[in-house]
Amino acid sequence: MEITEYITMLGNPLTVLILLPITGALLLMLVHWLGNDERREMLANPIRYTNLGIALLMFVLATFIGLEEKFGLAWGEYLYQNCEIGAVSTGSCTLISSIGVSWHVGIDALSFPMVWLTTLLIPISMVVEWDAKKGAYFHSLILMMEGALIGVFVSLDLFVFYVFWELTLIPMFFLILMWGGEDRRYAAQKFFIYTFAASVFMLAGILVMYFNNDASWVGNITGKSFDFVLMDTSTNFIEAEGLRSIVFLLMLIGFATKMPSVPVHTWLPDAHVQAPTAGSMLLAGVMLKMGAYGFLRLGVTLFPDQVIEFQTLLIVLGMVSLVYGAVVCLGQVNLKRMVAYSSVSHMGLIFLGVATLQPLGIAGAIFMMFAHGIISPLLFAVCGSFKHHYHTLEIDSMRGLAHHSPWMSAHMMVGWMGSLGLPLMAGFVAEVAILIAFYMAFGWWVLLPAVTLIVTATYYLWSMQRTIFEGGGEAQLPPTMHDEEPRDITWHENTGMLILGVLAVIYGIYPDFFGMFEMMSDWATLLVENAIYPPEVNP
Amino acid sequence: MNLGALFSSVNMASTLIPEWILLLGIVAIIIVPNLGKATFRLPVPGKAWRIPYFIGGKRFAFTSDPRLPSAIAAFTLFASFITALLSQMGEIGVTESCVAIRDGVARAGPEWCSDGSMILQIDAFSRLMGMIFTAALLLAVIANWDRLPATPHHRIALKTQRDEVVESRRLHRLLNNRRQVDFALLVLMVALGMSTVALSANLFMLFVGLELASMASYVLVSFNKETQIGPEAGVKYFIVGSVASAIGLYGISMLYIWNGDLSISSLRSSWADGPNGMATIGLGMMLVAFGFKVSAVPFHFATPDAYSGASGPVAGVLATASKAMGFVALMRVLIGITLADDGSEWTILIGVIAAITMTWGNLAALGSRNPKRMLAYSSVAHAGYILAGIAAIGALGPGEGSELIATAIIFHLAVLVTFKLGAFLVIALLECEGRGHELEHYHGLARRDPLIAISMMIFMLALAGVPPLAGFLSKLMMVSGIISSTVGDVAGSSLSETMDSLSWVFWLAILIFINSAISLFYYLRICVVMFYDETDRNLRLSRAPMIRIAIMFCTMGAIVFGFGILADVLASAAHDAALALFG
Amino acid sequence: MIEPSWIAGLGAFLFCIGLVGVFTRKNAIIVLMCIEIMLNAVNLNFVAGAAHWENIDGWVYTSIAIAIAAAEVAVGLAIFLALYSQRGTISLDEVTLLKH
Amino acid sequence: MGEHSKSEWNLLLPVGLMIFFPVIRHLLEFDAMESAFLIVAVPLVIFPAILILGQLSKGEDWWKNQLKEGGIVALAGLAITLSLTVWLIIEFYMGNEKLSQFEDDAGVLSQGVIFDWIQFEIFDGATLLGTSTLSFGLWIDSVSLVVLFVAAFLCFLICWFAIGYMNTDPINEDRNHRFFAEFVLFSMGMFGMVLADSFLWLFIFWEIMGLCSYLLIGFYWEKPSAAAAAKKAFLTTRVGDVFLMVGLFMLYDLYHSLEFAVIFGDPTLGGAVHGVDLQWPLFFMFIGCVGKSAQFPLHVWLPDAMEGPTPVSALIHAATMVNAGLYLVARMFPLFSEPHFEGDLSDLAMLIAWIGGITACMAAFIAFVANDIKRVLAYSTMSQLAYIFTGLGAACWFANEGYHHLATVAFGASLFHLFNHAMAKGMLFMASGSVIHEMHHAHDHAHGHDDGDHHDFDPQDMRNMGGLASKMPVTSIAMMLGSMSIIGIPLIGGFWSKEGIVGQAWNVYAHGGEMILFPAILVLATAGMTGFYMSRMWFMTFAGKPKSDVVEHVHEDTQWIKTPLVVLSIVTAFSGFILACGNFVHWLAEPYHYEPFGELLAHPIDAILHELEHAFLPEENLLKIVGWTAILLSAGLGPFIAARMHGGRLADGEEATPLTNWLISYSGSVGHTDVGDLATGGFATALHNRLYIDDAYEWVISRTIMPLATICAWIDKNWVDGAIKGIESGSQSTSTWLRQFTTGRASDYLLMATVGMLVIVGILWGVA
Repeated sequence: MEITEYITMLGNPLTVLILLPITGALLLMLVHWLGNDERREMLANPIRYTNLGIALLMFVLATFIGLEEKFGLAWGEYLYQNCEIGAVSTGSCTLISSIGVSWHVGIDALSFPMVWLTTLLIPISMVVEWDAKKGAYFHSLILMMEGALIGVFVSLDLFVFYVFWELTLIPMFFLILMWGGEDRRYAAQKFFIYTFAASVFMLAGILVMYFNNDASWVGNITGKSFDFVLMDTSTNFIEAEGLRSIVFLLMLIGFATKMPSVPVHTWLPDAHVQAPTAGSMLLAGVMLKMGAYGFLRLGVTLFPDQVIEFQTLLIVLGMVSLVYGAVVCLGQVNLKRMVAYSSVSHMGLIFLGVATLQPLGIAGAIFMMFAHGIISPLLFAVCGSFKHHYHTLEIDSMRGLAHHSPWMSAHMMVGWMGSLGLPLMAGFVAEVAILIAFYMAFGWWVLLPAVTLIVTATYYLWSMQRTIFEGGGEAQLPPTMHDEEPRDITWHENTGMLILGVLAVIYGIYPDFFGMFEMMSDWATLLVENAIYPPEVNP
Repeated sequence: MNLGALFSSVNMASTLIPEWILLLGIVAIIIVPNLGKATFRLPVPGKAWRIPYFIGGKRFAFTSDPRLPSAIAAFTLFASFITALLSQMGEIGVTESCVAIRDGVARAGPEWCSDGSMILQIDAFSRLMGMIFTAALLLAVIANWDRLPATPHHRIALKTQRDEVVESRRLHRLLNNRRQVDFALLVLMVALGMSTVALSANLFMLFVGLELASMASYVLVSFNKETQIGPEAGVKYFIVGSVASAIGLYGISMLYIWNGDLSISSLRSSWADGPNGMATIGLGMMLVAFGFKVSAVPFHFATPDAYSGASGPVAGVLATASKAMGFVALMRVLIGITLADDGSEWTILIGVIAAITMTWGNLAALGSRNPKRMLAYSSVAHAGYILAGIAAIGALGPGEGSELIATAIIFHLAVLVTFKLGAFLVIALLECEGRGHELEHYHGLARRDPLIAISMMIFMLALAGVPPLAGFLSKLMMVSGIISSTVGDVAGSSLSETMDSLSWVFWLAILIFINSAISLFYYLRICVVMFYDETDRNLRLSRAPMIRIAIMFCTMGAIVFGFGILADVLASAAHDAALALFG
Repeated sequence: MIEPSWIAGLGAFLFCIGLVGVFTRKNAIIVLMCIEIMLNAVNLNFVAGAAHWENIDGWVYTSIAIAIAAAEVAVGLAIFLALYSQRGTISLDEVTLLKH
Repeated sequence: MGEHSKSEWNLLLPVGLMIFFPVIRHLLEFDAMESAFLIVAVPLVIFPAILILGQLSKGEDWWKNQLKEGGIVALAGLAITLSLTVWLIIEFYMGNEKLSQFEDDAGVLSQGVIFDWIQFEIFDGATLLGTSTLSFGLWIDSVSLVVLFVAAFLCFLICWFAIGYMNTDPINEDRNHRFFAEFVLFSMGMFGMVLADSFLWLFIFWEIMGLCSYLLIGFYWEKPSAAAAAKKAFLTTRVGDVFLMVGLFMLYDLYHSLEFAVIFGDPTLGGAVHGVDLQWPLFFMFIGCVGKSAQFPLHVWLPDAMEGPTPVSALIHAATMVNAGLYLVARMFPLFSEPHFEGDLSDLAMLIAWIGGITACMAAFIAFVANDIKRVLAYSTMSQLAYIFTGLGAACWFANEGYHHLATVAFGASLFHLFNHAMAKGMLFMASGSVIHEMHHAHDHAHGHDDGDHHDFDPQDMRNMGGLASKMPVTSIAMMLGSMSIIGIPLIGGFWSKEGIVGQAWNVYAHGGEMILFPAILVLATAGMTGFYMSRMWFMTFAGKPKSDVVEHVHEDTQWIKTPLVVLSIVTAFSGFILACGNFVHWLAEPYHYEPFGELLAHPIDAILHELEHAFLPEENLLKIVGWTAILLSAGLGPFIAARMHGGRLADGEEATPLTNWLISYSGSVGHTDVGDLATGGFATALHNRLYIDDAYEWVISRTIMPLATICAWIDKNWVDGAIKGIESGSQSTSTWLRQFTTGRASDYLLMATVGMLVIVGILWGVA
């Protein structure tokens, strides 16, 4: 292992995308910590701007990658890979080669939207919560999370994937614990333990996969490799059908919890309600997508037969999440909790989309990840501004806030409408795609998700009616305001929400903006052609 | 017995060089602090001719320095560690060699390795384990550098002026380097005993090493004899420990009656022909002794008491080096002697003990409010994980899978030194201000000292097995070994068929996962109180630079051995050791 | 000549006495004595083994075991003394500050 | 206002200039079809412009007085769209050479792809079926042109009206930009829906309209009733929309496309699609239509929607958006008329007619007792839309049963009624708005406060009006003409189309569709009921003595309000007749067979006589009887009873214009009936409560989904999450229990160890 090889490793743009924010954040925190009180005071703002600067730089980088590449890749092909398939665990890929762990990164049409979304949401969430207390740490933690999230999306080595998967928990844990609401202690612990507990099952699945992924030529201790591409390209990956099922189910536990799907969703409302605004935005915007991404990347790509075998299970999970989530939303009295459950409901559609095995459904599911990643942060930003400016999220304690906060109300309207699937907003594209495919695959069952859309509309409109509307000529302020003067959102919040709202509309009108839907659709087609119905079967 | 033969050539002498260094250190620590201006007055009348002979008298400044014994011990341990490392890398001495006693003469050299009279075996396994022991003890000594840690937390009420004088004398005595000498001496003896366990190729030899280390550690546990709980912990640990040793020794004696020879190679071949009842009982009794050392249920009860009575570093040593020693002994017996090709007799037994141990440990730790007891219970749980690995080895028989599991166990024992000992060192830091035994004492630690708090958090997360820390990698290797042992020959085209064909060991792996998740609860609680809860105590933590240095080493270790090139190096070394263990 | 098996049987008997003693007696010194009894049982076993196999190992083991037992007594009594100086008792029933 | 209303004409200059927009496009060598997308694009751009400018320059003089808080901008934009529409119509009618590249042999202009929305592959199992694109394009035929013209024309006029109506009310100050922005967005939705070339994009714009409807009904969001009404409107239509969406999915599954060109090009898809396959998709799509056009049983939102500002009611809830449902049914028409599906879809057609009949009658009944002037109009809207549904149902039935010519007539008549009704109802609402506006101002004037606070007085309640004919001559004339058109007074507006609908409904019966009998009777009866409630409204408002002192202060002077009324009055009065004579009905159904106005221009007298004969003396006896019954009921009996109950002469000294005076005199001369007993009867109470349908819905919802939601939330908290919490607390108590074994006594530890040893030895012994 030569030092130079590490330097080439750093030269890979994806590696940079992972390491830059993590090291940057750590350095900034260190710089802040080293100073005395006076220096810290002085450094607070520069550190904040540096954080934002790095985040924006990341966004620019990701955007360049998007502009540069069209992602018209063949199946199993990845861009910016740092090593060849045969060469895993050697050369620039070396990480823990003795057990077959390699630093293997790559990006394709499935991961690029997620990476871009991450780099987009991070600066926005920073801006929305620009005034956070102890911002040097707050923004640094967010930045750190960015690295971990991108790590999840671009790593092609399952060990590294899992490491980043869990690494995302730590900054989020601190964001909730240190900057959260009243009950943050419970929420942070629950969030961490619950998702960790679920992901260890996924790890068990990964390990079984690992032991069936022969890489004896590398000559390490086990003769196996964690490399995903190897698994994907090996002809007889895990021969025993039953074992494949077990692996699939184990991983499903991890992914379903992360997404989250009923009945393993209860960590989400607690985490969301207590998390700071930026935390909720990222939690809903990107972290939930990790589950769906993992499911598509590992579950569907590697175990297409199991997707067919457990189609019913997927549909039941998705359907129950969708319907039950929506109904539970209707019974919520806390605005953020309601929005959190709505995420559960929307994520249910992803399972439905995948279960169709149609490119349209799968592309719809991916677009749902993306669209929800734009819209739900907006929802949580709105909830955050309620909390920030009115100090409460109890729906029934206020009326007519549009009187004092027109901008906030406007954003609420945009977000709520986008989330309930209004056409010409991003969510609708996904819903339509998924449901069309769902009808084509399962026929009349589509009535259930369709009717749920009415429930969705109901709880959204009802909550709007009871918070920003009504109230007569004067707004009815919540008691938590005491005698404080009500005000509208700050310009930071406004900027962040505006960007998200505009993007939601742009992607509703033109889903192909920045090539998004096209690349998702291409990926889904390739998946169906090559994985679900591999060419031997396909006449 | 002629030891001179061991020095007959450079290579021969260097065979046991780390152990010789330990021995020299012990001698040095006995002699050096006693050096003083002692003189012998020549009996010449009228003349005051004095011949200095240095042993005794008013001691020199440096020999009465409280830091001296620790310095000697630390240097000794460090030298031992480095020589072991170098010889392992082939830089000095020999990488593989054996010591045998033939015709009353001790002989050394690779050619004796196949000889039946071999008593010590130098190979990758014993060297690596030796390094683990010395590293752990080295960190403990560094943490004890210039003080005996822990002003007792059960303070004596100072009612009168006289009490105060008495108390100050006590404190003075504490700072006197006599106590330090005792401490350092005991630590070195522990090191020597443990090294002997790792090296021994003979069960009785192993037992002698075990006893040496144990007895020194009994004293170390009760070292805080000024407190109410120190001696109590010592007594309990001592009594339970000696009974366990006695049972184990009885087991060994039964094996002797059965076989007539206690060398491991001889026992192995006899066992392969089929043990009789006496041998089986002997094995069971040895399991009791080693089970106590690794604190397996139901022999773990004294563990939390001993840990909470002992000072932080000592408890850390018990939880890492001492436990590792127990596992070395266990593996020597279970893997070296009794491992059968197709499922050993003890597989189910160890599997059950493992399951109970990890679950009991975790559940007990869950409600513990004393971090030291919590760590003790967590140590029990970790023993359960390793036992599960051993059970899987038993199910697998020798082979690649077993080697992997053994690699994982060795790796785990190695990295345990970083985070478990590190956690105890953080406790030691708090003990400097007489606290650390209540969860409340950790409140607001992040505000008082962020670096220590972050280190503690890293230790906790590593203990829980959160990536990318060392604890994760070790647990992952362990579980992957167990899984590999079960999924290799799984067949069945449907889910239920496959479920039936899965070996029961697979569920041990799942149980490990579930337990990891449970354990996260109490590990995370420490993190939460450090970062979340407020404290009215806004003093800075004690400076104690040496403890901090030791903690930083541990922190670094917990990170670098989890993810990256050093983890790779350590894993390879552990693999070599595992190969050596399997012969 | 006494059969080795008789010696071993005596050893087993002694061992059981010692084992029962350690958890029934409350006085630490007596417990220590019980441990000594157990170790003596071990010695008898080694002697019996040596007699049975007619090799010298057992005798060597016996003598070392005696040394170990002696060391154990020394260490044990020292710890008991420390306990007594602090708590004024060596009854195992009364030293229960550390529990749960 | 009054004095400087004259000087505000100059504000219209930019609006007037916009008329030249098509000219410029033409000079730039674009043709109408190429410019058609601008009809959607221009409002799309103007919407955010008004919103942002308005938010930024709120309260500034140039914005407030020069641009009327965005009103002028909106009007200018709508002028562009109107002029483009007219250009399109002219070119379409003239058969311009350059358009032929867009034309197919069915007389449809289409511009297939303007942009690709989403594109994907379709598989059947492992088989790749091909690539499918959901793209946006334009599709223009006679139906879309009519609806487009109605929309563009009314949008323009009502926007004009709104400048006068909205900007003079202090309650709207500083938020009119929101109104105009949403208004423009709505127009975008409407134009888009009409121009879309696929069912998907039709649906997308359909939903945009729904959003705008929601936003505009909730324009006074601080009023709880408005907020609730907005929600109700959105949700009720959403119910329909969701089913429409499902219908579209089904349709897509059949054709693998939602484009008109594909579906209408070969509805059988080469024999792969059968009529029965289409039953369910079309049924579900029809549910969407029911929701959007406020038909029974999804009609409950429309009366409440009157909470919105009156221009909104005029435009969205009377003239344009509610026609979307009709438009969609009209779009389904080619599927009904496909010969291969003959007989398969006639049940659905009958269902459409039934829904229409039931709604028509029910709404008319409720309108009998409504006192709110806008509610009367709202129920009237429902009723008239129901007429059109009945007509479309009849048309579809004919088409599906193979009576091609009759289908054409019924279809044309329905769309013709759509046109007439839209014009008349738009005007009626504006007139009612005028009344409400002036009543409101008069009330403020009379009671000396102008803060917009009038909860003690409802300016919309007709029981506060009466005798307004002399105060508001223009309004009263407009309202009279509009009412006549809706009632179907011979020769005026709606007469021509309504006659056709009623006649064709009965004609279905004559051709073997016995099931139509019930709706046919209902629509016939409703003709008379329409005569009653429309007349009642007019008489209560304009005739008789003033019923409150506020009336004294009413005067009518805002030019912004009067101009559109005048324009629409003229249109309402004459367009029906002209278009009827111009063979509009046939042209609508089959534009490529008939040349409108050709006959009329060539032989005017013959054409008019032919049409009159056709209307009053049709050859078939059934039509003759039905036609005359309808005329007698609507023009005779209904107004007569209304005049007896609510009519009366004006107060002394008041003089109405000659155009209305005859009617007031008539109402004063027919005597008086007191209906107090009837009005307090059980049926009247039920009507007042809208036949308890709203209550029933509310009851059902509050008894089913709401408790379910509460229960689910409870289950989630206590069971699903409770299980997790249970694990936690269970572990904690297990922990406490386990730790009790660590008693602290060494003897116990040793006992355990001994037991452990025995167990170990035992197990090993047993295994070995």
